Amino acid sequence: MQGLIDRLTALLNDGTVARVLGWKKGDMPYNPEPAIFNSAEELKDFVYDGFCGANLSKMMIEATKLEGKTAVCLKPCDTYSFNQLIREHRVNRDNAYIIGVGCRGKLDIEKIKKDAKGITEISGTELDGQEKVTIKTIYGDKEINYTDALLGRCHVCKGKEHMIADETWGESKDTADQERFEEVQKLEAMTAEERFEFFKNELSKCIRCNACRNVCPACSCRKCVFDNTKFDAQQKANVDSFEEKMFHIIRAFHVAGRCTDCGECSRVCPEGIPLHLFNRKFIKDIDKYYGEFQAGKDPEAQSPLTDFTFEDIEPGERG
Amino acid sequence: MSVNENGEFRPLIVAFCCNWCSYAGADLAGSSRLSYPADVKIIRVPCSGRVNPMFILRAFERGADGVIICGCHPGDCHYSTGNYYARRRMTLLFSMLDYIGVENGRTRVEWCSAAEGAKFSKTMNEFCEKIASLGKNVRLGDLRCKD
Amino acid sequence: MYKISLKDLDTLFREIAGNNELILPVKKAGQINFGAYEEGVETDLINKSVKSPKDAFFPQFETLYNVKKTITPADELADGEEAANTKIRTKLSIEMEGLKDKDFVIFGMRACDVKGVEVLDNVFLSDPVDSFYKARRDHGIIVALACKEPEESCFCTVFGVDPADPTKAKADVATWIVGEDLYWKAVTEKGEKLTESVKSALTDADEAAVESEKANITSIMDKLPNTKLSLEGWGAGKTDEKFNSELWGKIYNPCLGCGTCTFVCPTCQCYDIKDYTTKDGIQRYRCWDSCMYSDFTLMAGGQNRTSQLQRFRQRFMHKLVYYPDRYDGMFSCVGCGRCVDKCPQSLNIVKVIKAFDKEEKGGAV
Amino acid sequence: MQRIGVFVCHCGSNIAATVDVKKVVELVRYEPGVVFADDYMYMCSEAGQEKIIEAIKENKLTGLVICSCSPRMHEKTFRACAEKAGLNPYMVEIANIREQCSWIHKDREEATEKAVILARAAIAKVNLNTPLQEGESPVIKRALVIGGGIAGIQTALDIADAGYPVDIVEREPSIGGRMSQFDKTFPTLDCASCILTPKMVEVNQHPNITLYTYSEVEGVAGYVGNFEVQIKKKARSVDMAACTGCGECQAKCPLGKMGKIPSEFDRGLKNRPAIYMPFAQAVPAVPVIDRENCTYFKTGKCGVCAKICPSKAINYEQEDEIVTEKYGAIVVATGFDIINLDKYGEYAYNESPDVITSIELERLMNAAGPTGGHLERMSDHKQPKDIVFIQCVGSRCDDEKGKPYCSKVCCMYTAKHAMLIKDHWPDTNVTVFYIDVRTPGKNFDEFYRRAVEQYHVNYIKGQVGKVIPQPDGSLMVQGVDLLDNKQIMKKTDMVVLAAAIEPNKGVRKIATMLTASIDNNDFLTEAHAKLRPVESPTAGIFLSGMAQGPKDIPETVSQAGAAAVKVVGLLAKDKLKTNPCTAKCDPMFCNGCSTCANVCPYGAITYEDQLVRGPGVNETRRVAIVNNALCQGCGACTTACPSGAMDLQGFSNRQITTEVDAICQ
Repeated sequence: MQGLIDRLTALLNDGTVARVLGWKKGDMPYNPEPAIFNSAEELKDFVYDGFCGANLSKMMIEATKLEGKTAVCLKPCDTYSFNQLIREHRVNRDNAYIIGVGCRGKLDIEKIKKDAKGITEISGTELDGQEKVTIKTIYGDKEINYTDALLGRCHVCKGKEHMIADETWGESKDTADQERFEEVQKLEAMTAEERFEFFKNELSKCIRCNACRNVCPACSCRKCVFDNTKFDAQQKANVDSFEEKMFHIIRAFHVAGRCTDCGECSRVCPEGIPLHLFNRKFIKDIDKYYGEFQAGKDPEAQSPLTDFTFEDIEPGERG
Repeated sequence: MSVNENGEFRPLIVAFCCNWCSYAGADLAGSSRLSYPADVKIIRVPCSGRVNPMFILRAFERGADGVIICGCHPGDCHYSTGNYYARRRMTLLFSMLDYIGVENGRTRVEWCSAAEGAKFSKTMNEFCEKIASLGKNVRLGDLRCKD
Repeated sequence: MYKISLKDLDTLFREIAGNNELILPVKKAGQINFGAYEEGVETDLINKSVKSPKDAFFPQFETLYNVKKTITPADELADGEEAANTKIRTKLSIEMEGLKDKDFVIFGMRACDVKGVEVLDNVFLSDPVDSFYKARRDHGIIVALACKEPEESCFCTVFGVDPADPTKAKADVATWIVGEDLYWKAVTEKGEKLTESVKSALTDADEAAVESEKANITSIMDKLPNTKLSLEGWGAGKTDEKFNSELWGKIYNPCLGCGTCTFVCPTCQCYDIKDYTTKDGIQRYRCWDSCMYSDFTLMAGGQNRTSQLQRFRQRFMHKLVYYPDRYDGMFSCVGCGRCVDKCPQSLNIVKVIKAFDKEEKGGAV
Repeated sequence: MQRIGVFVCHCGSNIAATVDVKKVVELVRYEPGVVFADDYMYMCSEAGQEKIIEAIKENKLTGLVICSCSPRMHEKTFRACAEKAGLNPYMVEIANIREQCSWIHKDREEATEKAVILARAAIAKVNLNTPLQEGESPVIKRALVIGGGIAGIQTALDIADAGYPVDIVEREPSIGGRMSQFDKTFPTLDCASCILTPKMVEVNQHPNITLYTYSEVEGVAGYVGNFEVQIKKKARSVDMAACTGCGECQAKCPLGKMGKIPSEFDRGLKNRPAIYMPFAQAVPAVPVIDRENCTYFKTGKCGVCAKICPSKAINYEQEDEIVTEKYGAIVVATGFDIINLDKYGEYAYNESPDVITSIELERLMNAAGPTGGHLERMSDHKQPKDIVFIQCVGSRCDDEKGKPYCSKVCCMYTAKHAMLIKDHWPDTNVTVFYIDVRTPGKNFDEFYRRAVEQYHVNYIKGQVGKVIPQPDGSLMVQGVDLLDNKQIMKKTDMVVLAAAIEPNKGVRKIATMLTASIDNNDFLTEAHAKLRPVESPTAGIFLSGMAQGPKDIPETVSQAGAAAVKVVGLLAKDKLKTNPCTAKCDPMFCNGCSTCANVCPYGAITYEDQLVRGPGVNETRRVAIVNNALCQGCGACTTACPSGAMDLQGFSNRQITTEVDAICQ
């Protein structure tokens, strides 16, 4: 990590960049927050470890509006989001200096907390850290395999390549050990009643906090249609019925063909709703009906929903 | 949805028809006196590409039991490409509705030209039958839309 | 003081649910939230619920009243009334939504959550009284539970809450988990009445066992990182000083503007009132709102708070300055730590307090 | 708040017989915004319109809902009526309670209930209507005719004579089309080329007409009054200005003698050289080099034509050229072809050279044709003594093999052929197998009766099941005589098939480029089958000739003239009113993401950096700008826009959702 800080300091000092967008040490061992560092002095609080799961590309929408370049630390999967934002003219590439930071998968604190309460210290989560993470708590010490504490999304890692970067730092690891569409397929194999029960159960937890939407790099609308008075779609009723479904279906639909499957929605959901299952279903369908497509891989590629062929499948047909 | 005095279920069906082909097809069905159930209520839109998935979900939310989108045949769109986009959008939306456990068949897309009054009527008759067999839409309705 | 074996808790719940509606921490789809008791439901009395139990008194969504439009049939018109005159024939009637009129029990609230209800009381029970809230408060019986395993995000002691002794909070019944038993102590008259109705499931117990548990909890709290938080500089009368601080500009940035902190919070009390059009009128309902949302208190002209910085500041100023200003210095944070756990960007009230503390002590932030 | 007037039409008994009109009036009165409701026998009549105007003035109405027939019928009428009373015409909505209600429902109660709901939806929508202003766009005073057959020629001549410049794009090296292949025409038996050739020459010499032969339409952009068309002039390899049309090159082309390249014009009955004019009277009289077959282009050797050309007109280096031209109107006159007969193996068309199509017979009987006008069998060049004509080959067909429609001209040309054969070679035995003989048209039935009565052509009502080539070179025709109810086995020398007509294959591509709709059989669709038969539903596109449906020459010429008049009517205007129901972007919500531009079929959306100011906003943003003249109001952009920044005037998101709500309540 010191190497990264040194490099960032150099970039700030030689004027290549005016500021750095990265992560700042939290007040607990596992809660670093995304932050902007304006000086080498401020960088002393910079941190990059297994808990830096946040995808910083969306914050670049505002950061690249500022004077001068902003250096941003992007993990391989974050770079897909950044490319997609370039495609949609939402970030100014010229004002961005991308450090492709290495990644060996990011940790899910909820998984760690499952059997570790009262945490006081966690070690071994750095990029070059150990296979095992050691957790000290007031109730006793614990140990967990790094790979067992990974975020769900890391099990379907898109690979260790950065899709865009001005320079890279650190080694990456492809942490995929699951079939990307396994969960979707499992649901598809259920009966309609079972699927309905599953989603009802999950979505009944939704508290309409909008964290999924606000963190999503594809949900980059200046004002969401659900906040748009002109559309008359504003709702925050949370009546344990249709509202959440409508919100989540439309949200997934709006990002269909644009969602890079970064998994931020599921990571931030306070109720642990597997929201990526909506997006991944669309991705699976798009792949199947219109040919494989990975949003953010190529900023020039036409999104499948703004494209067509004469021979497209008819709605309702199951290929 | 309503239930008539015989206790028979009468579905509420919203049909989005593009102005150029299917709305004209509906007119032709009318002038040819080719009947279909009064359960079908048509909303005129310029093009099937104008149909936002939000309109469809809104209809279900407010109590519709079935939603059908009619447009020009692929290749015949008055605006040349609108129905191609509609086709992709609806393919994905319908698949999603199926995925979250909504009964297959509550939604449908049919391409119907201005000359196909008979097809329009036949389609609506079939769709009404289908929805009647599926019964009331409970999975997509807002609980506040009770009768 | 009574007790019941943890193994037999279901008997107790069934007993309570037999007489009253029972709300308790339920684990559903992997998450703990307060919910209605049902046969076979999975409960969790050790871990913190995602949302606070404030829904029991102040639900996220509730109907206030319905407006219905009726039209007088032409043949029922009085003499001289013209059939074409739509005005005289249209009648609007308002149907109030019924108030809560049955007792219900909310089991497993923590001391912080009970303190949260106190915060809500100040707002909703002072003039003008919120009749919906009051009816729920009148009929709600709070069975509080001492914290078995406080977590590192907990900092209730900072706000004078004693997680070890719910009798100090405004609970009707206080309970503790000690060993394999749940200890039960009625605190109020309502609590006595409830105890009476479930007595068959309980056995007499000695208070001593609870004392050691209390000491144990207190010592755990002592070890937790956030319980030493200093509230110096916050509270009534600090509006100008804090509002104008430049520090807000430095710390708000990662805030997503989502409502997670607001909606998991036991003390946030803001709501929005909206209309839903029905077949023959409208349904007026209220639902929680969040000061973090861009359309919070949005006026036709596009105001009020237009930037996330302003919204971010509002939330913490409200908790730590405006509320104390209004209610005798009482903070409207109870230190439950839910926002600390759930903020997607790892921002939270603790970090805010620490940042100000550090700055005031001269350190860089 | 709007002040809405609702007017419910009885349409005589068309609506009132099934819908309780009075009850509808009674119920809609209470809808939000409604201040006036009334019914009338015929709302569209002058008296009905007067009633509306009066009500607008008296009640200070700001919006109208007319419950009547389809908006496709009278929306314009009622908008004009509103305008007369000083109301913006776009404050009018129609509830279609005739075509979509009274005409299809029998139960009075049910129909009334539905009429009320449809009215309610329209009222809810009008509540959100805003006055819209029509824009104006200039008209480019030049027309394009696609296709240089008799339809295109006549249309172009009529437009040109009216004083407007017109361009003809013809795919083949010469104009003339199918008619130039014909021998005689029915029912007067004029020589086809005698009447066509002067017109072709006139086209070539007309100062207002520009010819693009051996050219194709490559791309079309724009809209009525302002089309921009790309025309590909295929490389002719001959300098049109230099060539004198002497024909030396054709005569000397070594491939001409080798007989390897079948002549398209002679339907393969004759061969042609690699450099060729399709026929002697070709216009322009300039040959083209068929590069696919030319030895020079294949091997780089030969070059005979260039060597012998006295005017040095041969240019092997010539390249395809794209010409971009602007037009106010476009006429599609792409004509027809006959169907491929591969599926009709029973008639042995592919097996025997003596089974031919009618159009091949035209060539065989044409004095300028492959046999110099001598009717002979292609197998042994002997004159046939017995000829069988088979009608409806692929026409009026129920199955997938053929076409469902009647090709319309076959009965008449077969009578013509039979008569001409009997006239030239009276001892020839001519038999016609037919399903029905259809002769509606001036002097048509008289013509057919002459064939039967005067020339004794043997007409048999019945179909032919099989044609079997015999070892002796003759053909065995197996058929039925339905009138005598007997099987027929007939030996003959030649069989002529009246193959079904179909639209030219290229029309599909052209229709897509023009966004003109085509029907299931690829014929272009009219804006209205009866009332607007020469216009496409797409504004500015007109139809001429067989591209719209089967028709004979007199009909084609009449339609060509009609299309020309429509074009002239359009070009005579200086400006056109544009549809105000266009998309509009709200810069406060726009992300500038370009998604809308990606789906816009008209290229109407561009982006601009704009200073956006509002509560808490003061910055320069990349936002979408809609060009109102280009936008046609399809709304594809509005659905693609995730934030709802893009909306469609007249069909706004809120208007449609409110209709949904009104229907679903």
